[in-house]
Amino acid sequence: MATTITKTELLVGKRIRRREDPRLITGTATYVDDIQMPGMHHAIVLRSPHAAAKILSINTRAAEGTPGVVAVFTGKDTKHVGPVPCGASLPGLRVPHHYILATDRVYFVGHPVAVVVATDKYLARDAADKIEVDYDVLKAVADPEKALAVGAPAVHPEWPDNTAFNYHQEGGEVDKAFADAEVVIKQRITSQRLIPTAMETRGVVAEWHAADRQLNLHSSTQIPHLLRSLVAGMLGLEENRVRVITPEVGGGFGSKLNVYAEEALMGFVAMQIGKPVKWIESRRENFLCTIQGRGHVDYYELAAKKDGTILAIKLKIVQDLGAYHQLLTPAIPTLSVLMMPGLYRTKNIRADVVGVFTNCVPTDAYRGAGRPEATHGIERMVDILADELKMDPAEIRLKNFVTPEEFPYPTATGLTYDTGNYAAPLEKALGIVDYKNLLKEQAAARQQGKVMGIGISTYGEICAFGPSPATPAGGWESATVKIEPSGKVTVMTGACPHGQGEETTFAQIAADELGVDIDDVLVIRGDTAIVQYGIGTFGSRATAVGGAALYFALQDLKAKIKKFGGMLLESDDVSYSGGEVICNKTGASKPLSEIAGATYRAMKLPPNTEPGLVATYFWEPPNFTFPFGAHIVITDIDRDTGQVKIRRYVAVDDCGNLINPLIVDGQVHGGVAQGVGQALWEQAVYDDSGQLITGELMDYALPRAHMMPWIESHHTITPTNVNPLGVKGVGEAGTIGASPAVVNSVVDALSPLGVRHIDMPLSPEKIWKLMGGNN
Amino acid sequence: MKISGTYTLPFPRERTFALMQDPEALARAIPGCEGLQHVGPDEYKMKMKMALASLSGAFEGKVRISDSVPPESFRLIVEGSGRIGFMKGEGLLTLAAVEGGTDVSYDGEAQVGGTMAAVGQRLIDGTAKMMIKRFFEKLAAEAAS
Amino acid sequence: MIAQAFDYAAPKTLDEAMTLIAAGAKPLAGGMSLIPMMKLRLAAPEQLVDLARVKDLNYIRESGNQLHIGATATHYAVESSALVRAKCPLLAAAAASIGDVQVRNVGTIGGSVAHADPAADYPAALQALDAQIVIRGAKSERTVSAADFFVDAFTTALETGEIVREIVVPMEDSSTSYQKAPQPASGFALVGVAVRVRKNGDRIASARIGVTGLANKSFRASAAEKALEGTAGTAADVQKAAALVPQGVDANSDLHASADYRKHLASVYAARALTAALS
Amino acid sequence: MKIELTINGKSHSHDVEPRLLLIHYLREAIGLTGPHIGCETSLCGACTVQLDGKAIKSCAMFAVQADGADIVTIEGLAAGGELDPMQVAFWNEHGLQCGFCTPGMIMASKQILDRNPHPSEEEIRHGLEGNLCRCTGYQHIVNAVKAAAATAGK
Repeated sequence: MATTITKTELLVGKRIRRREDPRLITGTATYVDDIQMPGMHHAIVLRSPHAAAKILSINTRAAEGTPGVVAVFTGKDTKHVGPVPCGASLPGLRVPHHYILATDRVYFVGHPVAVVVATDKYLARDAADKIEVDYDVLKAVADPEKALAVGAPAVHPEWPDNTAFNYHQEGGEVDKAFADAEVVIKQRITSQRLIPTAMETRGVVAEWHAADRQLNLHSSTQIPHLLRSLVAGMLGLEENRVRVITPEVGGGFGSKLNVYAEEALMGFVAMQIGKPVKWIESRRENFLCTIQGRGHVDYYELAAKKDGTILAIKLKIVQDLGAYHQLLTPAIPTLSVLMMPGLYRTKNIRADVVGVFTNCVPTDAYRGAGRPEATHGIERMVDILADELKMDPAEIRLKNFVTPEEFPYPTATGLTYDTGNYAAPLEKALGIVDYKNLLKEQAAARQQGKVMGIGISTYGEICAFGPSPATPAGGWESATVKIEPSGKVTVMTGACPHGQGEETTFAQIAADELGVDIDDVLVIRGDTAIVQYGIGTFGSRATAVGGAALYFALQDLKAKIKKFGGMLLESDDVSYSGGEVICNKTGASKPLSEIAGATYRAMKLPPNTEPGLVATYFWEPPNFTFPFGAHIVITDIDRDTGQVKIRRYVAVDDCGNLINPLIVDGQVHGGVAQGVGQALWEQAVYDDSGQLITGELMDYALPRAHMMPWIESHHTITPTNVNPLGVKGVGEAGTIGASPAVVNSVVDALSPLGVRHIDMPLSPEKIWKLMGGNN
Repeated sequence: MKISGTYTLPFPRERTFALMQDPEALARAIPGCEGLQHVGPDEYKMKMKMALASLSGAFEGKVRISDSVPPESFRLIVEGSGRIGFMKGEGLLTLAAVEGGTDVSYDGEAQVGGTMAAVGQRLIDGTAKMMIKRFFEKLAAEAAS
Repeated sequence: MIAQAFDYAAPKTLDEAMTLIAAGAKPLAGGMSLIPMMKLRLAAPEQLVDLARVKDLNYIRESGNQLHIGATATHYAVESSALVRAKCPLLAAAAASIGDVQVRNVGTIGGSVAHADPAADYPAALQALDAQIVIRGAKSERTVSAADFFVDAFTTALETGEIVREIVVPMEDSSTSYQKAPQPASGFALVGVAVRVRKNGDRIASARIGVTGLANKSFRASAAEKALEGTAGTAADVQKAAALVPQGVDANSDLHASADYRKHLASVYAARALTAALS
Repeated sequence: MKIELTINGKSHSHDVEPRLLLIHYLREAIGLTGPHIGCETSLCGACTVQLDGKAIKSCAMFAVQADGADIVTIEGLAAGGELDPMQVAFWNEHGLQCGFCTPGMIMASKQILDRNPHPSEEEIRHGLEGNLCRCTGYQHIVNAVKAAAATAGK
């Protein structure tokens, strides 16, 4: 629970309760669906029920005649609007033109076909039912490996091989390493498609002020500024005539790190009807049309010596892209490639990625984005190697870890790991579970016919996205700090927190640096008309990059405060502490509020002195950060049913310094839940015709309270040297560490039966069959 | 989804085969069918009303018979679409004379799409079985006629 | 998310309600199954008759050796009723395992029974309890046993214009248990088994096993019941009987569980329920 | 149809279409946007409000069904200006992140303690079965309910 703070204490490092919570716990926060405007209209999007079809005709007459309906638009009305953008570039990448409404063909179930606009959403819904679309249904392909087979239906007729790109990356001497290897193991490992399922679906309110040529777009997004730039381009508007306002955002997990057809479409509609228009995605639409995550089929080969030394890793990734590229779709598997060495010393890496079109909704960044897939694969392979060599999984990891003295450590994939002590969290976790006795307990349990597993994962990740050369739209972040004339502090961040708590952590940083009460600090984000250009919140970057930008802005600001304080004190020798500028000679002091007031009234400023106390800093990180950790999961499997019960979940994460451990714990818990969800329950299932058969919460199993184990969250602290706060980022850590820990545990439980690998999700039926089923 | 099974009809094989090609008998037997309209050789337009618990919807579709090998086997394709989704069933029906009648074995695929597929996953298998059962029961009842 | 327009009536008496239902209106009880279907437009009744305000439908009372439960008694009312918990804990257990708290606060026994979802919890218990379903038509009433009431998936003995008015459960001194393997997404039973056993001395005098989720309708596992009756109910007896539960059943299959696995679960959960009841 | 009901202690009367969902009525006619809409299959619980003392999902009920009812939404908990102990517990224990599920989660949590003032961890988790949270992994929510129970016990 939160601790109480006395005013003189530093706040960074304290478990203080969040400043954003009062509006959230009272139900008074404003999410996009809470916005009401005079004359606001409502839009319903009609979507294709088929995964692949030609549109022969669309008859909108009956819908247009429905009371309350003001307009119905189809693809021919919106053809001139720019395509939904793909921000990633790869050599030879095939980019299909992604119209905001389908024109003559649909490519996945849920493809938007028409939009109905009415004065009332009930009427709009009624009218949508009256649109007649005549489809010529075509053969579809939903599985990426089937899509690569000769004779498979072509998702895009112009590219019959369904291949969007081939990507190759290599480091070291892979062939030689394999030739020298004493052991080679191979395994096909899948990382199933997942549905991000932010509890708030997407939504947009667009208002067009024709006289000012001003479009205001309220959107539930993680990237307001990028959205503004890109939507302006799609609609042919000047960038400064588009204002994106991000209200409260009810979760994203990457699914709102995107630019969607509906965001431009609502802008288009508002401009056409001259009235505000609201579109709120239904959960069914969210499942069908918001990006999904993962979708990997991976073929691993690992070369090693008999003593357990990993020599080389080869990986072929078949990435299910879906029918189109959304903002970052093709880039995601390249992050998997970067992450391939994990925490291990191996210098020989070869990766081949084939990006495959399927008649499904696009995949894109979902919590971890490429790194969970890689970590899952590597951590599985290390366990398989341990099994092959009859070595202990902990021992084989400790043997291969990059050691603390090797940092900064250049990897075979071209990264430079910043700082690390990889053995520390593993040893801590092993100590917490009392590993030696646990192994004895397991041996005894097996004697009694019990099925018990111990799973270890030691993950690394790439966070704090990122240096600009490695990030499609710039990897820096911005912060502005203003001291108001009363001395109150306003922070504006270019990041866009939506649950991660930066209204609190940033206020902690600002309060500490400025020596003011945290209640005097207000953090603002998410309105492009108020906040300087920024990149947004994703890739565990908000604090590690945005917080660092804030730190530097605060340093600039403190210099100004000292300068003005010195003027008031008529001294050049001053220092700033505790919210006061103090004359080092006389001990006389001026509080910040007085300095601020004087600075803005500007009565006594020397000539050529700029009034005001504002500082803005755009900080470009010199590198990514590389958090790491060790998760240990103890499972008990029901022999009769195959049901997995997680008896114990121990997470030891090292994300560098902790600004607010309470919030960090929350991030770990939530991340672990999503990783456990992938390991045990979640899976987007498409049938052969491209129908999403887990199309509602009825069939897509999310973790619920009674399904989750207690998570014992611990830390080791190895600060990064990439940013002055020493923080590495923690938003995705839990997700990345969890799935391999759970799967390793279950495979370990079943290892006496010769089981070496199981693909996720680990359904009870799958496990029951591996235990012999009815036989 | 794969569907397969066997149902015994109380008619000789020739009669059974003829019955299963008779649009009027089919119209009576296909659950919810409100009539078949001849549109081509062995092809019919169909109007259907499906009502299952509170689920209800009107479908328009077609019924097609192909690969007929009287009186041994034929292929039956039934498809329909409506506001709540669409469905398609295709299967090979094989007739074998047995004591007291004919065993009709079916082996094929059923496909469901649209909203009803999204919420009805756990029900599709059962519903398909139930509809097939009703189909054969109605056919069997033709004995009286 | 938005239903098609419909007319709505909330009569205070059963006679008024029955008149409207006879004229084609769809009865609405808790609406926990119907309303989500209407929001997705999978169901589009033209008129709803809300039974919630019909006063003489919401009760739980004891009469002689029987428990009478009105159709609009909520799952929560059943689950928390001191009377049901004392006299028919099996029914309380089945009620407590339906959906979630919010659903149990609104959903009703009559609605659930009439809906006849093949994976609903109540039917297993009602089968095991030899319950009677009192059916009310426009003019008359009739009573059908649970075994005869559930006909197929979503198909019951109810004729057009009829509703479930009351569930009657005989109360007898017996040991019971309801064990369920829930589907993780929806909470519906992959398989649920309700058992009721009565011992006479050290022998099982009668055994009732109701099964839901396995097939298109709930049913009584008669072969297993017979195998158990007259035995001492040892672990071996239980295993032998439980193995018979899925025998010959045309089991359902979906993405959450194949037919084979469901059948296996039916045996496992039957054994667990029997063991719990006999212990 | 005309309906009359009490919401957060105030009487309201409106003429509504029978198909108007209670959640839409609360959010749009009354302006109480605390209860949220997170699904259409009544599986997420974000719309949970209290109706005659019982936690219900207001997206699975038509407004006409609530005629005459006494409803409390998240906004009604701190109506007197003082936060409800459950709200305080969620705040202290960091029982929320994006906050979207929180109003429903708090209403469901209150129901747990209304019926069982000293729940075990398992009972708490069971009581939250009808509410999805994608951010917290539920652990801090469980802590919040425990803390609220402990506060009430003092």
